[in-house]
Amino acid sequence: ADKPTLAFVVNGASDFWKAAEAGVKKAQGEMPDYQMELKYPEQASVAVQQRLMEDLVSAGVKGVMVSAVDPKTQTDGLNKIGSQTALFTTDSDAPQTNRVAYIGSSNVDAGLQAAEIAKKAMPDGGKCIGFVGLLGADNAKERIQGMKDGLKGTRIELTDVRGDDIDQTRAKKNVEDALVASPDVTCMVGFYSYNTPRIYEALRDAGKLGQITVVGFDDDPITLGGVKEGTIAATVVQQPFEWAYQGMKLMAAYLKGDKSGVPGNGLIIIPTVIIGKDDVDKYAASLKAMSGK
Amino acid sequence: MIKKDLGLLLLIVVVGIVVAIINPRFLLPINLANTANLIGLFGILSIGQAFVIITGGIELSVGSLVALLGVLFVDFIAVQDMSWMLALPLILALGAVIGAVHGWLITRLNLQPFVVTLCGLLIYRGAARFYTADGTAGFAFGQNFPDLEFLTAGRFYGVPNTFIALVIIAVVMWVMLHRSVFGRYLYAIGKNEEAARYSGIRTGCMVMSAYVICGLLTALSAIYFAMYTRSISPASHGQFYELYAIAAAVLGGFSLRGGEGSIVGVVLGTVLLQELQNLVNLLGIPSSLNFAVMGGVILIGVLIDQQWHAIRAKRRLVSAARQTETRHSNESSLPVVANQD
Amino acid sequence: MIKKDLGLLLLIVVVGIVVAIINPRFLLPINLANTANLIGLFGILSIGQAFVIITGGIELSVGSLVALLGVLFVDFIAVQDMSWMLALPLILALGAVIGAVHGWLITRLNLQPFVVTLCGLLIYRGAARFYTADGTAGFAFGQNFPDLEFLTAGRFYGVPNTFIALVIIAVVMWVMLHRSVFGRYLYAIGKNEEAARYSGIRTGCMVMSAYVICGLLTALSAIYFAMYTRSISPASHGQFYELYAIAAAVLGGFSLRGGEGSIVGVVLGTVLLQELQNLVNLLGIPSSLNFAVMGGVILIGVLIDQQWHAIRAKRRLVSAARQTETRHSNESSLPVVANQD
Amino acid sequence: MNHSSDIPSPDALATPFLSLAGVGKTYPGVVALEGLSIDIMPGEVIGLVGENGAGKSTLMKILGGVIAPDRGTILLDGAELRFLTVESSIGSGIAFVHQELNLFENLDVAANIFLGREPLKAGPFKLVDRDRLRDMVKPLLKRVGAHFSADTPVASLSLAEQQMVEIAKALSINARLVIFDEPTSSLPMAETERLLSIIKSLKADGISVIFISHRLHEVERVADRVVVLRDGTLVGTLAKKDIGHDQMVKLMIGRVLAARTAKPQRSPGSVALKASGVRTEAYPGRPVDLEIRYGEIMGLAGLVGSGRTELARVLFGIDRSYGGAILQDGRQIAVRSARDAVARGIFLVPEDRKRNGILLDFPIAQNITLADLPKLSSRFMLSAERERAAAETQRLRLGIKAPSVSTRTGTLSGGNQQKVVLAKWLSMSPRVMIFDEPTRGIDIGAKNEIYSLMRALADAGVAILMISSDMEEVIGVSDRIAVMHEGQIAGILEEDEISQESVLLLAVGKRVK
Ligand SMILES: Nc1ncnc2c1ncn2[C@@H]1O[C@H](COP(=O)(O)OP(=O)(O)OP(=O)(O)O)[C@@H](O)[C@H]1O
Ligand SMILES: Nc1ncnc2c1ncn2[C@@H]1O[C@H](COP(=O)(O)OP(=O)(O)OP(=O)(O)O)[C@@H](O)[C@H]1O
Ligand SMILES: O[C@@H]1[C@@H](O)[C@H](O)OC[C@H]1O
Ligand SMILES: [Mg+2]
Ligand SMILES: [Mg+2]
Repeated sequence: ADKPTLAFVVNGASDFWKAAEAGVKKAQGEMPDYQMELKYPEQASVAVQQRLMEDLVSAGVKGVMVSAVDPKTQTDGLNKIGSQTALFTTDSDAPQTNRVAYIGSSNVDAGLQAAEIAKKAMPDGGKCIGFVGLLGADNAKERIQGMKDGLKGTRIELTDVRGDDIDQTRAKKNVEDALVASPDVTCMVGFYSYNTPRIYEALRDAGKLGQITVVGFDDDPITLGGVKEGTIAATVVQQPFEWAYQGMKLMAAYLKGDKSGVPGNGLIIIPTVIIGKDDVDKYAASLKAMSGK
Repeated sequence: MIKKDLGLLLLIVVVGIVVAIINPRFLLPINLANTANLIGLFGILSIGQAFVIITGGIELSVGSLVALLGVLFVDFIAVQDMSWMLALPLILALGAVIGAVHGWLITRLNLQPFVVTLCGLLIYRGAARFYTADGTAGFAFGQNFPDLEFLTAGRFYGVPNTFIALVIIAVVMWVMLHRSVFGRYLYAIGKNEEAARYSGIRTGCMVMSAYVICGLLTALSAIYFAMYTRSISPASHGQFYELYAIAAAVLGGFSLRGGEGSIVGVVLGTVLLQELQNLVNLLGIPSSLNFAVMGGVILIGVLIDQQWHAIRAKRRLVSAARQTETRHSNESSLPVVANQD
Repeated sequence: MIKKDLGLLLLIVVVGIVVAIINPRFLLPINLANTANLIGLFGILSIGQAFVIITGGIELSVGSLVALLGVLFVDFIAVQDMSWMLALPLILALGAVIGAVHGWLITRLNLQPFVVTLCGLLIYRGAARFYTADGTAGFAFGQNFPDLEFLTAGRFYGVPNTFIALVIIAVVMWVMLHRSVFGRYLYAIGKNEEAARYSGIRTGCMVMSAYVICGLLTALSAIYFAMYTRSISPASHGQFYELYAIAAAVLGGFSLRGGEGSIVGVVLGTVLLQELQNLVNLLGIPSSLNFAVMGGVILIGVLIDQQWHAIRAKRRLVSAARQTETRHSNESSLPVVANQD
Repeated sequence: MNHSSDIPSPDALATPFLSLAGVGKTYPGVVALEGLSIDIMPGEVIGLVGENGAGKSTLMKILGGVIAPDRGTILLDGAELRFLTVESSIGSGIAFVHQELNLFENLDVAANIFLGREPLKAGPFKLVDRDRLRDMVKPLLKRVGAHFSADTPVASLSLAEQQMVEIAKALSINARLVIFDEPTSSLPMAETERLLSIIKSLKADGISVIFISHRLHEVERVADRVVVLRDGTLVGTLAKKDIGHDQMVKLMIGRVLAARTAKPQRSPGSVALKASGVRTEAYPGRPVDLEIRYGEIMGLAGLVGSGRTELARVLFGIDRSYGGAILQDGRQIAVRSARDAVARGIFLVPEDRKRNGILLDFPIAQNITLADLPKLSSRFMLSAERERAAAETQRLRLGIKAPSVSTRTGTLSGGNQQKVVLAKWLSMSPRVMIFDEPTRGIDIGAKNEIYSLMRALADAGVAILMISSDMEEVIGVSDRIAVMHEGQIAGILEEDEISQESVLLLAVGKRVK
């Protein structure tokens, strides 16, 4: 019964992590001599997440892969976990800690890719407004910064990003209000997985679908539907399934003493991908295959 | 009462004018309609809360219920393929039952409303998250329910149907609270439950009804909210909505001690809160200040109200004193006359 | 009172034994120390809340204050390069001042505690988010404050210093609440404020002190929390902590109507809540159920307490009936004797 | 200013230690006190009487530092007291037993008595010296004749016992002046006697007393001087030799009251309500048997805590009964809630008016109609007109003194508030009416009105049970008297057996021959 346990700790409850859950499951299937689980903190806050990890360590977990809520400043807490288990990071890195490796995307790159989508869809320039859950979160900041960098020198401008604290009602109302407040807006960016579907719905309600360029992140079904329909220009998808699947296998190997999978710089970047109209079907099929549904 | 409501209305209009001057787009029909829509959603929730507050109680589980019932509704029709004509009454009934359980715990087992509904707040959110295994409940792309969508998210001559629903509900509830025997009983219970019981009123039953009404209206607005966002992450959906509802009631003149407040007041309170949210976005105020603006305005509103009352009371006192003083000096000759008798 | 506390202690021990049997790692020193650390953090917060609840008030802004004061503290020492020996008293003073303002609004301007602190909840979180422009306040890599860290996050013979702090504070506050004149006044005010005033107690001053104590203890725990997480995203840091604190007090036998409860009770309430959180994580219960477990246990605890009282009252009644009947039959001869006199 | 003050009193040469000059207080719409002047001599017992709302409590609250006067001066030993607070008033040696009970149910008796004046342990921490506190409380409790101990929680005391705690509290202050504002309003006979002797012993110690009461006979017995207030003005002072019931009444209400011994117009009818072996929560081991007949006023007398209120609460369905049966018109009925009782025409006028009788914040009309709303509404919709009309009828019938039926009930005087409670029930054809201390704190004029109302009801065929601790009232009003002792009916006195002595004997558990 005492199989070594590996835990995948996410930063907050969101459908985004369902793919990672599938990845954990697949890895578990291939490695029955480990116990693998994915853990959601009750809230997206440092204190709650830190407590969860400490309890897991008490419960005897051997390896932790974490999407830290606020990696920059969680250094000490993460080091504490890292000193008692094999610690890996995912989703956003914490390079200053004693973590073994980071496996995930580069959020700055993802922002750059969002800029690519915008440039392609609006060769004559335009005015963008962004929407995001937690304005203060690292991944949000990096994506926004990446996009701004990518848009430098073009006639496209990201003028404002509105936050909603992961309240979907506010997320949608923010889009509605933006349409009123900035009649000249020509493009909208949904930085978090649920922002793009809210943009899609608000535009549909306002009869503006197709008139405003939508740049998306992640692969919410509505987002993918909109891309396929042509009303969303394209979306930048991350690969949480791969993070989890490859990550768990890597961690298991590492604990067995096989450190060959860890690169010298400790970074295993699983690139984000732009999914446009033509790629949707293939991508959706692969999602389905991964989740085993 | 009516004066208080007028004051609130005035505040709403003044704020509206100021915002419209700074950004005239505030008055665009589309903006008004969008805001009216949310007034509808939150207004229904707040009226439910008001019924409980009138009895001197409180219902803290509202936000979690919006999440739980929303998740169930979406799951029933989007995943379980239940007809929405069946799912809708089912969810409403569930809301009523939960309200009844709260009322039962409070009136029969004598638990404190704050405690019961605080536990509800925790339990229902947990249940909602467990139900979706911390995932999201939402519709698939292109999944459509035209009738339901018209009712919940549609417009009628440009007026959102949710707002129309609020108006209808407000009128019905106004009659119920201000013109029916039931409403009178609720006020009596809120003012002095024991005296109400000694007058032969079935106080337990009445208080229970208030919680049932709250559960019912919360369920209705949960459905509306679900159809508005069309996707629900139970970890965060509806979080703090109980505070919105309580804040609307307090702004509208309700006392948390019970026995005070009017339906017009709570609706106006909701209008003000939504106007403020709209203003933050329209005037380009940082989103982070959203809550602070709300808190600040409630505090100022309550303070003005309180000061206004205090000043009026003081003025009454001073004028009373002056009156008696003149009477006093007029009368001062009288005893002399009386003595001469 | 003491019996109630014993019941709670029993519950804590039983739950502990069950968990230890299922997962013996529960009893590992490291796990106990981790849990004790959090008991320290939340316990200090809850004792502060308890002082306010005893007066019949409530302090809802606690969670937001933990965020705001935490942000300021970290910013002062990590960014502004202030000495922590200066920043610490400064933050404590700020907490006290905020408490005093709440107390002032409540006692002098007669605003309801629920309303004042609800506005506080909204305003302080907004302020915290605005201060960091919705970013995070945290220490840079390698930024160390050995003394401060020892005091706030260190251990003494394996016992977390935060827990030691809690014990010291609890003892001081116990004396204050249960043995001093001040505490007695607070109980009196919580039960009947007007009568307390008629007894010559300066009720306004006392209630204000309760809010100041709450502000002070909240500030202290805000510093501890900040040093525990070492990073603060003001949008979510400390969210719902007011509910934790209130729940601990309610579990510990406090009545939200005021005038009831003990320091031992609130500390035990905190212990139980943290034990439950620990249990959810240790037994591999889905985290989504964390809140639900907490809510369920509070509800069950309150119910048992209520039922237990009801049963005891009934039993007392039955035994009283038996006693008086025997006494009666013994006495029945007496009047005859009296008559013969 | 008036004739009686012109007569020099024997003590005229002694200097007053406390004098009030031109003290006045105005509330919005009401002049509670016009400029009032009184001197208080050391060791003097002043009886303060006047109708409800005459301003007695207002005057005392000013002395107690609870409210501030608008005008006038207060001199203590010749020095002016300004900005009197509760603390400074106590500091000046003024002790105050308030009309409304001011106790803390969550604290024990000792804590209540010395609240605000706890003996402290040495040291800077203001810790309560609990042993000393207990020692200080014991003799006080003995002095007021309490049977409960210093560490009894006040929550478990009856109203009368609580009043004893209040008195002990006043005695605990090393006072030069003790103010009793209606201390006997819920004290039964024996305890009242004890209080009167306490007052005498205070006087013997040179302590002054102000004694406010609507029980004029008590005033007559202890007062050295009676001061009469009417509408906030001092209308007369009676020197010791002039003190008499009728003189006081005449000054209070401006006329002499006709004797109020209205006799029943009819002989009692059949048994309306019968308690058969009913057991109450306070005395579950003591079954009560009692019959009340139509057309009679059955008095219910007894000592403090003898269980009368508890019995009334069971009959009215507020408390559950712990055995036995209640029969109406010979048939057993189930009274599980006040609603059941009300539906059967059994009504209760409760002891604690402000808590159980009325809604202070409601207008008069809404209080009057509260129990009868279903009848005054059509399809559960209120009819403001019918409500108003019904309330107005009752207001005129009972002579409730108020500008209109939309006046807030809380602004009425005690007597008029009590009439509002009566009006609530009278509008809906009572069969059995239970009055629990119906004239508690009510002035003599209003008292008489209530007595005649009760008699009129009985004559109209209503069965009446009147619980009262006022000996005069029980004997003067009742047709028969049941006396309770420790939870049981010790005996029932028929009309010809009624006397003060027989009631007292039964009340203390002795048998009447
Ligand atoms: N807080 C208040 N606000 C307004 N009016 C008041 C207030 N307190 C007392 N009054 C009014 O002042 C007048 C005098 O009241 P007071 O209580 O002194 O009468 P009282 O002589 O003690 O009567 P009772 O015999 O009923 O106790 C009454 O008309 C009363 O209604
Ligand atoms: N809340 C209570 N808890 C415990 N005992 C109580 C309570 N209230 C009353 N009692 C007890 O019940 C007994 C009967 O009280 P009850 O009030 O019925 O007496 P009563 O004859 O009406 O006297 P009173 O003159 O005080 O109204 C007393 O012994 C009293 O101490
Ligand atoms: O961290 C997640 C982010 O990467 C995704 O884009 O949106 C949901 C968040 O929880
Ligand atoms: Mg009085
Ligand atoms: Mg009684």
